[in-house]
Amino acid sequence: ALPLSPAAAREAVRIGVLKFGTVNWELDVIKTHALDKKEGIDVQIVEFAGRDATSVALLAGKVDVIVIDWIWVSRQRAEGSKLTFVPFSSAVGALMVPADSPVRTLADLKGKRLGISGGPIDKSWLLIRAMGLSQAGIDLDDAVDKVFGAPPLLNAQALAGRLDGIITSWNFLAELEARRFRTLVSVEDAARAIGISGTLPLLGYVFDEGWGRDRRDAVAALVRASRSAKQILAESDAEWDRLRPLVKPADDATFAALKAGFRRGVPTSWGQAERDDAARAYAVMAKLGGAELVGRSPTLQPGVFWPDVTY
Amino acid sequence: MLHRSVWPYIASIAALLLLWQLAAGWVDSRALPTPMAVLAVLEREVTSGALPYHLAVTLARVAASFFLALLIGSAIGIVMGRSVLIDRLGDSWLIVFLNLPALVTIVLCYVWFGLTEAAAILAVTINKIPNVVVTVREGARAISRDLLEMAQVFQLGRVRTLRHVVLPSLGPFIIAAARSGLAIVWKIVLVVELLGRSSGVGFQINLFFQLFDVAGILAYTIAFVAVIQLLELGVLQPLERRANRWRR
Amino acid sequence: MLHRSVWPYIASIAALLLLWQLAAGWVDSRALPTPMAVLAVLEREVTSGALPYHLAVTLARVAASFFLALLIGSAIGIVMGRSVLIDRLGDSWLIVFLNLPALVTIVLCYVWFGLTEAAAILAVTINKIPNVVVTVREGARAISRDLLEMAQVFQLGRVRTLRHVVLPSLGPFIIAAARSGLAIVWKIVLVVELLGRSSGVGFQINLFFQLFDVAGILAYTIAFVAVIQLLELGVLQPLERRANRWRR
Amino acid sequence: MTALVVDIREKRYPAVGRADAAVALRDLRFEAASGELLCVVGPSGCGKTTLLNIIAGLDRDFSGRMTLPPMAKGRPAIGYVFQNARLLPWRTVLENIELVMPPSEGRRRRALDLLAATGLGDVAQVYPERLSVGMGRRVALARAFAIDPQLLLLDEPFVSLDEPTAQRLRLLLLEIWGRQPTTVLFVTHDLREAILLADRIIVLSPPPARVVASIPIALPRDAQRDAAAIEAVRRQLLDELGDSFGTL
Amino acid sequence: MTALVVDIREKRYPAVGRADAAVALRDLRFEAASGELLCVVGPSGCGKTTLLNIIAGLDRDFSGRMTLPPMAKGRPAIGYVFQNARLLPWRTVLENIELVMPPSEGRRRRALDLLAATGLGDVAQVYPERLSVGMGRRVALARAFAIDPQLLLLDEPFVSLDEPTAQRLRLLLLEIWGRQPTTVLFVTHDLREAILLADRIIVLSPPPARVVASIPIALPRDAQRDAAAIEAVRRQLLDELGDSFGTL
Ligand SMILES: Nc1ncnc2c1ncn2[C@@H]1O[C@H](COP(=O)(O)OP(=O)(O)OP(=O)(O)O)[C@@H](O)[C@H]1O
Ligand SMILES: Nc1ncnc2c1ncn2[C@@H]1O[C@H](COP(=O)(O)OP(=O)(O)OP(=O)(O)O)[C@@H](O)[C@H]1O
Ligand SMILES: [Mg+2]
Ligand SMILES: [Mg+2]
Repeated sequence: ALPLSPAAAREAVRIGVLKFGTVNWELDVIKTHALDKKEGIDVQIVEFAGRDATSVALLAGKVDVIVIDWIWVSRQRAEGSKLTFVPFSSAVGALMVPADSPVRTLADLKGKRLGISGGPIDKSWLLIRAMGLSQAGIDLDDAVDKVFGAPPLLNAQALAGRLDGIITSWNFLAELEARRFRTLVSVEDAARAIGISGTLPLLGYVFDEGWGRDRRDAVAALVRASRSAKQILAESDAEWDRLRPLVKPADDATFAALKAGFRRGVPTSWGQAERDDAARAYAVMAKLGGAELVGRSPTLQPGVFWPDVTY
Repeated sequence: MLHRSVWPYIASIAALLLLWQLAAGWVDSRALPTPMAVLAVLEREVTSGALPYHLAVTLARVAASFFLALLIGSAIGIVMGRSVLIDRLGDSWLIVFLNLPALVTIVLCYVWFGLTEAAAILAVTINKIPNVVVTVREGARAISRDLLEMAQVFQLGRVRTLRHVVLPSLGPFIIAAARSGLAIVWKIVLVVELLGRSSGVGFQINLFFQLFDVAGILAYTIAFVAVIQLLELGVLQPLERRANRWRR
Repeated sequence: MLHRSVWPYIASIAALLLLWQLAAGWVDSRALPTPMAVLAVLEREVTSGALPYHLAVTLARVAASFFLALLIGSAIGIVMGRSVLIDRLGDSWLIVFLNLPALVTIVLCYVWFGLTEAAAILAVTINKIPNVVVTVREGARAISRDLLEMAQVFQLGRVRTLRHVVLPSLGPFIIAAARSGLAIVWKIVLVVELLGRSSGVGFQINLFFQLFDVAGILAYTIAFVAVIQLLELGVLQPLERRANRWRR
Repeated sequence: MTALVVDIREKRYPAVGRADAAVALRDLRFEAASGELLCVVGPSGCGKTTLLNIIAGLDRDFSGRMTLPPMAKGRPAIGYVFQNARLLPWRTVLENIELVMPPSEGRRRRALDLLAATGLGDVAQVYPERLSVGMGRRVALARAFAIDPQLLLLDEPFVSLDEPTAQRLRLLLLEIWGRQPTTVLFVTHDLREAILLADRIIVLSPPPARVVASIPIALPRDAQRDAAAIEAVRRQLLDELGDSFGTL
Repeated sequence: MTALVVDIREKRYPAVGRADAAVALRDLRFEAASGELLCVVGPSGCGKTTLLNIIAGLDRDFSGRMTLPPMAKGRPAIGYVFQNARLLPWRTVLENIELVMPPSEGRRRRALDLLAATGLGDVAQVYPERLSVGMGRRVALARAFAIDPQLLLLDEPFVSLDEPTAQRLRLLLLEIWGRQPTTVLFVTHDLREAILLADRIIVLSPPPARVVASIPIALPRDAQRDAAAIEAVRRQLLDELGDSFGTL
């Protein structure tokens, strides 16, 4: 028998998250139900106040895992940081307009004031641009009056009626949805329009390749724990009620929208087809986003996706 | 006397609150909650213990960086203000460090020294020092030559000249650097906490920002401002009065 | 003369570059690229026209807010420094605005006035004014009573007293406020651009930061610092020398 | 006609730090006729400068009353030669003088004439910190003369000047005084000088100062008062007033 | 024994702004024996203060040479009564004096004694800006005496003092000078004072200053020099030197 107690032997996995972010909901479920212990790891949550803070923390070695998109991972690999990715969520953003807006199609947006969170290299924005190009034949980049800004500010602007449309991530959209905004195009639509499956996970747990190679079991355990947590969240409304203080919704409608959005975003499959989709999407976004987005690598770098995990 | 000196303060704070109430009533938006709403949040956060904890952490960081920056910055400022050669040599470095975005220093400190408390404080200090240098340097340039010559003739030596001639002459400049410095340090600490700490007012404020909870942001801001206000009335102003009592 | 005054600058900038190169070689991390790597990015961004465009936008914002803040802040500072009553009345407001996090002002300005240029400049100006006030107020308190009395006896009147007695006395304080003010304004502009503008160095730096491209961040920083350095050598220092030529 | 009524019950400087309050003047009363040239003498620190400041309107914090005759445009033009020169260090000698003069065609001419008359023709473009003490004093004198004052206050204007220069300036004073009706208050420690110039000498007591004697000088002014006559009056005064005037 | 050799070829102040360069001293040579009391007289602005500054070692920017005898510990202790008082405004009168004295048991006692001797016993705790000009001058005098100087430089120390006070201080100077071998350089415009005090009078020319006469005063010192004797010497000097000393 080993001299170490099982608890001490459990591999610690430090995950850097936004305190009120969606990842933390899942991690909270993992911790509450001791899913990590069941899988033989010890998930340690390190909370931050900004998304950028989590990437600084990963690069400074303060955490082992963060949640971010694979385009970023590819770029970092090209620059020499061998990071790698397993899926977390396929929930994406959308382009929303006020319910009574005359805007019906992308082409109607011409000359309108469009809020875009995340800046000119935001993935949702790039995919919707690609859709505009392929379907309506307009480049939104030239056609609309772009307003880049921080997501909370853009939401406030949209609610104040200062924007004709807004592209932002799904968790910020929930509030708009609850306040009589409608979806003009979702990013899933946009992806499908350029021939990519709508359930492609964009966000994932990201960690250093070397770290993962030394802890293959721990990574696998994390993925299993994550999927168990998603299972619980998909099925149990009671679990959501428990989580409510962490979700901090403005009202019940927003809460419902957030719940639905999360459930919609649970990745269902992660195999070669999805990886090929990703490579194609990357090529499209690389063309639109240019070097600003992808740095020196016009194609998806090999090794971006952690090979061990498929489902 | 106490009565006379405290009265205008109370009046002006009351006016500020009134203005706030009116503005909040007028715009009636989530972006500017009423004083009462903020007070409710303040009470909630104080009772939960969150505010005292985060405030204490932030105050400790502010204090440490502030004193370090003031000490080092004043020393460099005096030397640069009194020696033309060192001033020339150091000036371009000063301008570089003065204009380095806080982001750059903070990220570099974090990446090099890890997400540690020391790195955070170092980052703030590096950010703040150049501002102190610039202010104190102007002061050092303006020191009365008459008095320096007196100190030289009477052979006061470096230490006593510093203590009795240079530092008192710098008084107003150091006070200015300290006052606005405290505010700047606090603002940089907010960024430092946003980028890599899991505690502190900056951490909290940014969380509230994600949720667009302006009441929460204001509650924490007010708590900090209240502490500074107390420091002003209880420490800085008496000190300043003492330091200025020689004035005609 | 030119030779003598420019030489130490060149030497010290060379030393700074050398130190940077050594540090970059030593840590060998993406967090600190070498000067050459940054230069390459700089060249790319200049050729593409992106850097000149964003830099110009940012400089315009910095200039507008800087002059507004300096003007309004000096006026308030002089009044507060010379009138005990107004000082008492205004002091708590000053402390509140001094310590209001940039985030709060920026968010409120954007929310009220929309994501517009005017809102951005207003936010920066409001953020910066209290710092100017604090510095200039100390200067106003330290104005020689002898000279003010002279102005009073000889009935110079308000305007000429301001121009010939008050402003020259404030010289070092205003210079200090301007130098460190320029740097602070630039840093606040970065935040303002980050939160709600679609152009400018802050906007770019934030993009680079999202991608963790430190070379890009440094390239833009250096471009701005170079502009400030030129301003220093070409405008501020000659002005300062002129303003100080009366000194013994 | 009475140009000036001084009736001060008490002038007290408040206590500061460990220093006690000081009563500088008590029950000090005198009047001056329009066009009278009054010399004020009294021991060092007795309150002469305090008295002049009160008359100049710089110090209103006393009990009692002080009245100047109302003039067509407000108060009479007052020329004050302070005990220290109080020149604006950042303005040249010429600028310092022009500054107090009402703007007019011949202003520069008149300022230059006055500088020439005070022996400062060469230093019109010099900044005051580069003058010798005696030269600075003469600039202050020229400045006070430049406004054609109705009331001229002089606080030991001729100390730090060599005898020939002092004598020349005394005559200049008499000339300017004779040209238009100017009431002059002249503080001096030099009894010979007082006798040379005064219509009347006012003798103050040690602090708290009051008037101990008011001595009309009966010497005719048309024939210049000569050394022997002055010496005679001086003897007589010393005999009358005891040795409070010393013996040299 | 020679205490001081002054041999200045030229002392020139550089041109600034629109003011020309000024030659203050040219070919100025004299020596002082150890323990000698030398009075320096000369017209206003001729270069007396410039000369004292050079001797005090404050100004090394001249051509020629100036030597003080080497002492056991470096240069001799120099007491300098500047033409303006140069007291530290933020230190009380007593602190100003104690500051220049080497720390020792009886320091405070001695400082208080000196204050009493200069008639300032009451104002030991007062800040200098609250003194009258004459009182400030006396503090400066007490400070120079307090260090038991080997070389004492006095730049018109007794102006702005009433005759009895000045006379008391002259005697105090003689007493201190007699107590230990002190070389004294005494600048004055008052020929009577010079004759009363001096072993020798050095007369300087108008600028650029050089020595035009060096006149030993033969009056015996033991019997106090009385007014009549002084007046006699003065007549004689005036006859010899022409009217460059005026007539009063
Ligand atoms: N601002 C002040 N605060 C406190 N005390 C003062 C102030 N100014 C003057 N005094 C005191 O008042 C008295 C009179 O001072 P004042 O300057 O009027 O004397 P004075 O007659 O002009 O002397 P002097 O001949 O030396 O110039 C002095 O004892 C001085 O210490
Ligand atoms: N810092 C300076 N820069 C330029 N010129 C100066 C400076 N100091 C003095 N001078 C000039 O040098 C000359 C001599 O000045 P100094 O002060 O030595 O005269 P002084 O004999 O002491 O006169 P006073 O009796 O008036 O005190 C003057 O003409 C003066 O204008
Ligand atoms: Mg006086
Ligand atoms: Mg002099």
